[in-house]
Formats: sequence, structure tokens, C-alpha cells
Amino acid sequence: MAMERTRVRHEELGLDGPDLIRLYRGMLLTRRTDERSWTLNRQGKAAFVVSCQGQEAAQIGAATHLRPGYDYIYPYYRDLGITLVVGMTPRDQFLSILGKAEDPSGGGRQMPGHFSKRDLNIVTSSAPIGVQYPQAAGTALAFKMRDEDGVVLTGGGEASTSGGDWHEAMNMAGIHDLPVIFLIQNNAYAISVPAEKQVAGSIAKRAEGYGFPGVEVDGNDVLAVYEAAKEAFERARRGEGPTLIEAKTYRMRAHSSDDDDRRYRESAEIEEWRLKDPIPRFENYLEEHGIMDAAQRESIDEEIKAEVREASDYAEAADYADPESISRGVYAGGN
Amino acid sequence: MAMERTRVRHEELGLDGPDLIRLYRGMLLTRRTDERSWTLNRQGKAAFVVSCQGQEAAQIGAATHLRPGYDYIYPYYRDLGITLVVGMTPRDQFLSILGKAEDPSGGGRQMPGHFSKRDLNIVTSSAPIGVQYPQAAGTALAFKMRDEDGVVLTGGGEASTSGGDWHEAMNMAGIHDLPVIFLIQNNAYAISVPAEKQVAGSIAKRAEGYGFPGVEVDGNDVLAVYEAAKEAFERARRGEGPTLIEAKTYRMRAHSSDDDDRRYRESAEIEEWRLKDPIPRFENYLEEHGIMDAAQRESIDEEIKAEVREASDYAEAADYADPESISRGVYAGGN
Amino acid sequence: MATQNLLQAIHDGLAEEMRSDETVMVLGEDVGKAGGVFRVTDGLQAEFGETRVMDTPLAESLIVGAAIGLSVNGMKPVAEIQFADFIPPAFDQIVSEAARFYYRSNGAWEVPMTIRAPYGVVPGGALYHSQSVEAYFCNTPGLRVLAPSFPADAKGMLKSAIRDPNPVLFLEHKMTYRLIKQDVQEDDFDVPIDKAKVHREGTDITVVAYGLILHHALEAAEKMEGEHGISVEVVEPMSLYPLDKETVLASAKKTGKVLVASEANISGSVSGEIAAVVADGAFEWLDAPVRRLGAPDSPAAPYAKPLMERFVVGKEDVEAAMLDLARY
Amino acid sequence: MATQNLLQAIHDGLAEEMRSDETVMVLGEDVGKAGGVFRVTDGLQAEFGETRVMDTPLAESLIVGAAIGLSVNGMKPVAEIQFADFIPPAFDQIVSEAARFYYRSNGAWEVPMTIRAPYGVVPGGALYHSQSVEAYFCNTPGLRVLAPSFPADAKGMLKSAIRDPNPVLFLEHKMTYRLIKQDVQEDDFDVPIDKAKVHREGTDITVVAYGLILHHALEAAEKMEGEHGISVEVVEPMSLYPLDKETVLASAKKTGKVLVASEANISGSVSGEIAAVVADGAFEWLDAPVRRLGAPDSPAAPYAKPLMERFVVGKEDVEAAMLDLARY
Ligand SMILES: Cc1ncc(C[n+]2csc(CCOP(=O)(O)OP(=O)(O)O)c2C)c(N)n1
Ligand SMILES: Cc1ncc(C[n+]2csc(CCOP(=O)(O)OP(=O)(O)O)c2C)c(N)n1
Ligand SMILES: [Mg+2]
Ligand SMILES: [Mg+2]
Repeated sequence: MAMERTRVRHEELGLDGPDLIRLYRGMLLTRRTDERSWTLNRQGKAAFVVSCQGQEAAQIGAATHLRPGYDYIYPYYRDLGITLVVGMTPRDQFLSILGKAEDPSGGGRQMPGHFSKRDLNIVTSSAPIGVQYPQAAGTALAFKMRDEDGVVLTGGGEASTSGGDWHEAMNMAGIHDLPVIFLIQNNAYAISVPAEKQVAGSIAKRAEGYGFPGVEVDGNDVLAVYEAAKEAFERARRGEGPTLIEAKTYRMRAHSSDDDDRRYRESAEIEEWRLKDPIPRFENYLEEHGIMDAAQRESIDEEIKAEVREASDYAEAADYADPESISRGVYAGGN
Repeated sequence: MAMERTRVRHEELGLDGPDLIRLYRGMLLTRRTDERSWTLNRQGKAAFVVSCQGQEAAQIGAATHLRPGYDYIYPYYRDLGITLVVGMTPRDQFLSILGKAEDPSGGGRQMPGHFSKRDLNIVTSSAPIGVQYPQAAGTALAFKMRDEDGVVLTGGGEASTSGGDWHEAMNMAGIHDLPVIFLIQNNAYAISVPAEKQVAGSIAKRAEGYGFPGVEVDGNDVLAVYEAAKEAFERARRGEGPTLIEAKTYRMRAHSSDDDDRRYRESAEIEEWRLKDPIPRFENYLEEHGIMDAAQRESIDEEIKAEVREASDYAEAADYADPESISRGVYAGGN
Repeated sequence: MATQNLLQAIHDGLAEEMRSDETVMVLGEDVGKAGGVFRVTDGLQAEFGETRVMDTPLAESLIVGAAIGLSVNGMKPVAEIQFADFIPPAFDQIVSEAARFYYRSNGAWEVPMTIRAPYGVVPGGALYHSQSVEAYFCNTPGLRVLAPSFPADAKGMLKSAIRDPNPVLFLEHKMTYRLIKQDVQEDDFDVPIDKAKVHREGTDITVVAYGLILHHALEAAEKMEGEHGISVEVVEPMSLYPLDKETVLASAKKTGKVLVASEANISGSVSGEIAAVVADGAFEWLDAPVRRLGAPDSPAAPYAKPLMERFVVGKEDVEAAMLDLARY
Repeated sequence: MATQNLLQAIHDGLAEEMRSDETVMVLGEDVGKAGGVFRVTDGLQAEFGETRVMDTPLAESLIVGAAIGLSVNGMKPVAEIQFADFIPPAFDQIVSEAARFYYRSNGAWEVPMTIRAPYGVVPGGALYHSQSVEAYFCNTPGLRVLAPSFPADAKGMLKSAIRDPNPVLFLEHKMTYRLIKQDVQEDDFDVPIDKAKVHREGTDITVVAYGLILHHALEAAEKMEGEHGISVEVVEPMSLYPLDKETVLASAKKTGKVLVASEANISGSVSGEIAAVVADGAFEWLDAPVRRLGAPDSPAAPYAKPLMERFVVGKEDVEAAMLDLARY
């Protein structure tokens, strides 16, 4: 919106200082937790890490609208920020990347990033890209059948729209006006494949073909995502159906700890995007509007770092599951 | 186009009288062949028939642009008209529905409607809906790799757009500007499921989301389809990429000889569409423009009926394949 | 008690579960007004409404995926795959997703979903309306694959499957839908979903079979007894995965001669697994090779009648195999 | 001759075929600049260009479907599935389409396509980067499923697979990519794609195995000979479907004791089929039950190391099973 503003953006969105600080904390907690995950990987303690750095604004801006434990979430492997907003903890993350018994996502069975928590309605996720979309549509249908106003948030990277499951779910959501939000974090790459080799046309524009709104937002601008998601959640709760949000962003780290991104992208490009890092960008906004000064920032960061360190220590000291347990729980209701 | 015309439609399209008669013959040959197929089914001679009645305009209008044996075709089970235009014959059809050894589509192995003919580049088709789309994209890619101007025509019913394969192929075609035409014959039903429970939004509009043109045409108007397809073929040959054509039409018979459509649609609706039958409609056009009179129509019909009868007799008299052959040809290059 | 065919029994099992539990629902292609292409869901939409009996788009991955999503949000969906031949697009949602939700979440997320799929050869059905797809699914821990062959069992097992907290693939031999009739109990009953069944006791040979071939085997067993004095024990696995090995092994040990028969292409079939179980677990009791009978390793039943007849395992094939084994 | 690991040998086989036949091409996710996540296609895009080594969208059904379409229009595509665990979305295109084109068209349409897929457990790979998917595909007439375990065989068989007019699923055990080294011929050679291989002659027991377990078995066989005086014959199927039954049966008849071992979940595994073949075809020669060794029937290898180690079939498991069988 280029037009002159009479109120500042966050006020237009009905957000006050504490709301903004909450958003900021969410983003920073996500970043610090992610950074610590890499450290544990580099130390040889975590076999695998998949990172969300650069995508915190998209995740926090959207997830803030969720009602934890009521709405359902079908996250993808980079959605650490989303899971933290609704109540997962850095401890959960470290238990997961270290594969410990207490890991709520799978007790050490699953790779990191395959989130699950029953009481938060974070539905167990996995590696095959895109499988969550029809599931999310089904979950939304159940809400609708019971006349409840629950919303389902699902999403993935831009490449997750290339598979059939995404399309089938979009179609189903459109036919039945289902309360589901598709949040596509278009971070420019699918491992090495650039978005122009992945996506013909435009993801956001496709929604129209299914008869519901699709919006493209600056995914590194937490307020822009917040705004788009606000509308989407309200629409869904009013029973008006799905929304597609394409958040344009960038994956700041390699695809995963197994990847070397120098094979396929230029460091100049990465540097360019580093300047658009959503966290400093939001810090600037907060400073500009007198909501947070450097000292406050510092103290929030210290607090978060302490929490993260403690969580990491806890997870390192935690136990693995009993190896014999691998044969248990194959079938529900007693093997 | 509601605007005043200075020339009649077919002249605008560069079509003369013989061209129009050729289109008409194609449509009528298709209709009569289809009718005879039902007769063979009712007589207990053909175990199964799937019909294209009502869709002849969509099929002939599009297929006329094909260069037989050069362009590739991935038809669907109702595309009898398309296969007849490029060179399959009523005899082939009857051999197929009777499952005889000479059936070019599969020597009696396949159900009717699962067309195949190597020398006509009609690629072997099957029952799982939608599988042809990625294949068609691949075939188009091969043309492009060799810098040839071959075009691939593929298509299906409106329900064939609901599966993932359609979407994956649309995306691939858009990314690489492939010379492939998606002809969707939206005949209002998928067996019993009406289009509004099948398709959210609009099929034709979806093309835009993939970055290429999508057009909706009156599928019962052979000239309208001809025109849309002409543009699509030219575009493809010029290397400009794919086109989606959604031909709105109606399935005049039951889904197949195994179906009873009275369970799910009103006879009033069928009657309404009978008035829009593409064949009488084109006859009117031809009469109006002095291209064909009743006597000519009669004699064309007689000729076609004779051809159809002869073909049917031939097929009835033909042999089945040797039962022992079922174990042969499982692997190419000598079992 | 009323005499019902397989189709009616399955219909009734479904309807009864829907009546007694409002979270049970049906989704699939043409399951609504049309009542399914085989009419298994006939009348259900009229009784339960358009949402609880929902016509879906033509997209099997969506059907199963949505059913998973319904099942984790309070519903007990019964998804219909119109023909088993069209289950491959749903393969990922079944084997990678439904079958693993519970295990991978360490017991947090159950998927109480049932997938019904008609399978097997019917005349004219040809390559894509005839297949026996069970082997594709019988290497997937977390999934149950059931293939009951009698109306009463089918009804009871479907009810059990719907109540079971695990994803169940429920296979219905479509050739037997109207062919096989039996007295079926009307009120509530369920049948265990993890037990094989000895349909007929015998001492000379064991035949393990399901689907249409089971019915052939039972008929042939009578004939063997009457015409050749051969006593045949006939075992139906009921659950193809996981297998009730104990029941199969007990019979193998009793007779010492085992024939495993099904309609599927022989190599890589479920019969292979059953034979392997016998070859390991009953070796010391075996008096003959573990035999298998099945379709040749050609894609599937052809359309033309004479070709189809050559392809399928017929009654005579079953008889010949029995005789051969008994005389070994 | 140069010493190469499995990965290098496969890379070279592919590169050589691309050099000698310009219709050979590669498509898949990240096969271009990145050279594949395991680097099997490293350098190929630089040599052959962006189209002959094409990065595709993330859509496995598209990858295989497009490869079919390429193959019927003059090309010989080699499609890469990034991990075998992600092959299910392509299941329909493989089993319903590629495997049937030739048969269903009565010999008119060949599909000379190869699908490469890395499979098997690697540490940290967990449930979805570890699977042995072969059983899903070994009930599909018209398809070839190859799983060579040594560099030279893999190179030769890949070349043969590319030249073969049929669709071939080519499985590569990713744990052995860099682990297994061997002298590999540089110039043109190919290896038959339908013959099993006797890696080691022996007289007491036969072990049939492939993938990492084959290497365990060969090591264990040496140990058995040295430490226990047990003579082990080791057979590698090479082609899992269709099976070279003759070679397996000949070995079974020779030793009379057969162990079939693989990394897959045991029930419904290809080992079951092999065991069934032995139990029927070599019955009279058998001196012991046909044994199988495999992973437990739990979904797949867990992420946490101690859990993963409990899941996989280790060297000691192979040794123990051999000893047990030999002493039967
Ligand atoms: C079905 C499937 N195919 C391939 C993979 C391997 N894979 C994992 S992530 C990934 C790229 C995903 O890209 P995108 O959806 O854009 O998400 P991003 O990682 O960029 O956030 C690929 C190819 C997979 N997990 N699942
Ligand atoms: C994957 C798959 N699922 C289900 C079917 C069964 N089936 C055959 S045709 C059909 C309806 C197709 O409708 P549409 O695409 O609109 O084509 P139409 O028959 O109307 O021309 C269905 C459900 C199938 N053949 N393949
Ligand atoms: Mg991405
Ligand atoms: Mg239709």
C-alpha cells in the first residue's frame, strides 16, 4: 500500500506494543532455537537439522491467529516457528533433534522437523512432501460437519505445490468452502531447484481458479503476513472458506545439515537476502515506532538465550527410548 | 462473439464447403459408430461400451488440426471421434468392443475405449483417470528437445482434472512451454457426480495460474471448438507453449453400458441437452449456409451407415486371439 | 437371520455402524445418489445426508488423505475406492501416512479409518477392473488388510474394522457380491479382524485360500472327499496382513501338505508369504512341497472372454492342484 | 580398471550411456547443478546441458509419467527418485502404466525407461529416508526390479537397464554408495539383467541376500568357514523381479539349507517369495526349514541411534542365523 497512512501499520491492524513484542519474541525465540540446533549438529550431537532461518516472519505472522489446542495445524518441516507459537518449546525441539524418549513428536522415532503434539492439535507430519494437504482438507471438513468454527492451518514450501496432493486439496477446499488456510512459504528454492523451474505462473494466482482468494505477501514482513492471515482466519471462521497465502521469502541456510548450498546458489544472492532478514527488519520497525529500544532488545535476547541453553542442556541429558520399544505401538489398541 | 459479422463464421476460420462437410462426416461417422456399438452391446455381443454421444463436436473440432502419424495423441475413453479423425476406423472400434485378435488397441486384452495405434501415434491408454497427462507432457518435451514442431493432444472429462496428475502436467507444461494441448470435455457429470461437486472454480481459468492461456468454449459448437483448437495448435507449433481448452458439453448416454443414469439425473435435463445435440445443430448451420441440403445429408448418412454395418459384420466374424497368447508379450524384447 | 449376499451384508454392516455411531461416515466417488457403482452404499445418502455420505472428486489420494484428516478430528470415515485397480494414486496416503501415524507419533495419533475396495476378476472388466492388489499392501506394518469371503464374516469384520483404531484396507471380491449367499445375523455382532478361520476340517491336505478361489476350494474339497476320498482342510486367512500364522501353521502341521491359492499373479503374491511361513514354521511336518496356485505372471485378466478364461484360476485348476498335492 | 565405489560406478555407467546414445537423458529432483543429493549425477548437467539432465518439479508421478511420455517419443529416460521412500506418488505411473504399456497395447508401445532409486537404512535417515520398498513392486508383471550390490554389477546392469526396452526399477543401497569398492572395467560392458549370481560357492548352507546384507553375508561366510568350518554358498538375486529361480533352486538343492536375508520388514518381503520358490521347487532336497532374516514388522528404521541399531539386521544377526541354520 503506497498511499499515505494516517495511522501506523500495526495500529491499523489493531496491534499494540505488547502484541508486537509478542510477535518479536516469537521470531527471536525461533531464530535462537534454530541456531542452537545447528550448533548441536556441528558438535556431532544431532544427526540432522533442518532450518527455518529467514522464514520466521511468515510463520509467526500467520500462527499468531491460531487458537492452540482447538484449531488444527499440519505444519511442514521448517515450521518450527509455528509450533513454538502455539506452545511447543525449545526443549521439545532439542529433544527431537537429539532423538530422545521425551521428544513429543515421536520419542526419537522421527527425523527432526516432523512435528507432532496431540494436545496442541499439531498433527503428526512426515517427510513425503505435500501429503498433509488432503489431510488438512479432511480435518477442516470435520469441523464443518460439526458446525464448529475451527480452522486448519497447513502449508509447505513452494515445491509442495508441485505435487498432486496440493491440487486435490485445493479443489476439495474450494468445492466445500472448507475452513483451511494454505500458507505457502515460497523461499525461492527446493533444495537446489529454483522456483522458476518449479512453479509455472504464480502460486497465489492459482487460488482464483479454485474459486477462493489467493494473496501474495512479503513473507519477510511480519505485519504483512499477520494482516493476510488475519483476513484468512476471519474468513474461515465465518464459514466463507479457504484462503491461500503465498509468503515470498528466502531460505537463509542450506536446505538441511546434509546440504551444501554453494553447489547451486551464489553467495551474493544470499548476502542480498541477508539484508532483508525479517528479524532486524522488524527490530527497525519497533525502534522506529518507539516500541522497543536497544536495551530492551538486548534483555529479551538474553532471556531467550538462557531459555534455549537450558532447554538444550536438558535435552542433552535426557534418555533415549528403550531400544526394545521399536516393536511397540505399531498398531493402536494393543499391538 | 456478439458483434456484427461481415463474413460467416466458417469463412472467418478459413474453412470452405468441403472442409465443413469433412467435419460433418467425422461427427456423423462417430455418432453412427457409437450407436452401432450400443447395439452390439444390447445384442449381448459386446461386454462393454462407453459412449461419446454429444461430444462429437468437441472431438472433431479439435482433432481436425492433428497431423496423423506425426503429432501425438493421448486420448481418453470417450475419444472415439478423435481417433476416427486421424485414421482409426469403425472396424477398429468394433474389433475392440468385441475383443477380437485384430483389435489394434490391444488385440482383445483391453476394454473398449482404451485406444492405441502405433502408426497413428495414438498412445496406448488405460482406465486410471488422468495418467495420460504427465505422459503427454513428456512426449511434448521430447518434441521440444529435438526442436521439432510436433504437438501433443491430450484430454479427458472434467473429473480428470481433479487428480494430481493433471495438475503436475499443467505445471510442467507451463514451466517449459511445452507443445501440448489439454482438451477438457466438461460433460457435466463424472458417472453420477455433477460438475459442481467435482470442480471448484473454473477449469479454464486455472490455466492462467500456470502462466498459459485457458479458453472456455461451447463444446457443442464444432466451429467454436475448431477455432479455439486452431489457435492452440498454432501456438504450440510456434513454440509458444501449451493451451487449455475447456469444451462445455453434455454426455447424452449413460456413463457406460454398465450404468443406469436415471439414478442420478432427471430426464428433463437430458431432453434439454438433446435440443443442443451438436450434430443437428451443425446440420442446421450447413443448411442455413447452403452447404448441405437434406438429400446430401441423407446420402452421406447412408454411406456412413453402410460402412459401419460392414465394419461391424467384419468384426463379428473375426477371430479371438489364441488364449495361450495371454502369457506372451509381458516383456518387450522376448519375454 | 436373513439370507443375504455379500453385497447386502456389507451394506447392512455399514448402515448399522452409521446408525449406532454418528461419527461414522462414507466418502468416495459416486457413493451418494448413485449408491456406488456396485450399489454397496445404496440408500445411505438418503438416510444420512449429503455430508455423511459424500461424493468426492475423482481423486483417490484426496479420498484417503481427507479420510485420515477426518479420522484425527473425531470422525470414523469409511472411504470407498471404486475399483481396487484405482487404489495406486492413494498408495502414498495409505502406506506412508495412514499406516504410520500411530507409530511415528509414538502413539499420539490414531487413524480409525476404513478403506473399502472391490477387487477381483469380473467378465469384461479387463486389465483395469479385475486386479488383486492385496500384495501391494501386505508389507506395511501399521496397516490391516482384510479380505473376508463370506457375507456374515464380511459384515462382522467391516463392523470391527470401523471400530478398530487402525487404518484397515477392506477388500471385497466383486465377483462374489451377488454370488455368495448366507444367513446373516441382523443385530449387532462383530468378528475378530486378526484371526484366520478353518472352514472345513480335513486330514490329508490343507488349502489356504480367500476370495472367489476359497469358494472354489470349498466346492472342490467336497468333490475330493466324495470322488477320491481325500480329506481337505480349508483355511481362510481373513486378515491378509498381519497374518494369523498360528492357525495356518496348526493346519499345516496337521495335514503336512499345503496348497496356497489365490487369484493374484503368483510371483510376489500374498500366497508367497503364506508359503514362506509354512516352509519355515511347519517344515518338520511337511510331506510335500508347499504348492501355490494363482494367475500367471501376466498383467491381469484380459477383456476377451476366451483370454480371460485362460487367465483366471478356475474350479478345475483348484481340483487338479488338490489332487496333485494329495497324491504327492 | 580402476577401483570405484558403488556411487562412482553408477555415475560412470550413466555418463557412458549418455555419451554413446544421445537419446539417453536424466530427469529428477536436484539432478542438475546439485548433481543429486547423493551426487550420482554430479557433473552430468555441465556435460550434457540443462535439458538432457533436467531438474523437475517436486512431483514423482510427473517424473515417471513424463519419462514414459519421453520414452514413447524417441528418448531413453533415466528418472531419479530422490529417495526410494518417495516413490509411492509414482506408484500408479509405474505399476499401472509403465509396466503395462507393452502388454496392453499387444506389443505396440515399448517403454524403455529406467527409474533409479536409492533405498536402505542410513543413520539418521529415520522412517522416511530408510525404506526398502522393493516388495511393493515385485508383484507387477511387465516391470523389472533390479538391486545389484557391487559396483561393477551395478554399472553393467544400469547400462543394460537403459538399453532394455522395458521399464526397469533400479534400486541402489545408499549405505553402500561409498562403502563398497571394487575394480570396475572402464570401457563398454553390460551385465545381464535377469540372472542371479553365485558370489561364493559352498556346500553346507545357502544364503540368498542383496544390498548391505549381502555384504554382511559374504563377510560372515568367511568367518563361518574359518571359525566353524561351515561352508556357505552366497547367492545374490540381482533381479528381484522377475526372479532367476533356476540359480536359486540349484543352490538350494546343492546345500539343502537356505537362509533368505534382506533389510526389509520380514512379512510380505521379497524374501518370502524366494522362500516360497525354494519350498516348492527344492522341497525334496531340503534338510532344514527355509529361514528368513529381516527387519521386524515395525514401520522403518527410527531416527535415534540406539533404536535404529536395534531395528537393522546387523552382521551378528546374519552370523547367528547362519550358525543356527547350519547346526539344524
Ligand atoms: C515426495 C517427496 N519427494 C522428494 C522429497 C525430498 N525433498 C525434501 S525437501 C525437498 C524440497 C522441498 O522444497 P520446498 O517445498 O520449496 O520447501 P523448502 O525446503 O524450500 O522449504 C525435497 C525435494 C520429499 N521429501 N518428498
Ligand atoms: C483413478 C480412477 N478412479 C476412478 C475411476 C472410475 N471412473 C471411470 S470414469 C469415471 C468418471 C470420469 O468422469 P469425467 O472425467 O468427467 O469423464 P466422463 O466420463 O464424464 O467423460 C470414474 C469415476 C477410474 N477409471 N480411475
Ligand atoms: Mg522452497
Ligand atoms: Mg464428465
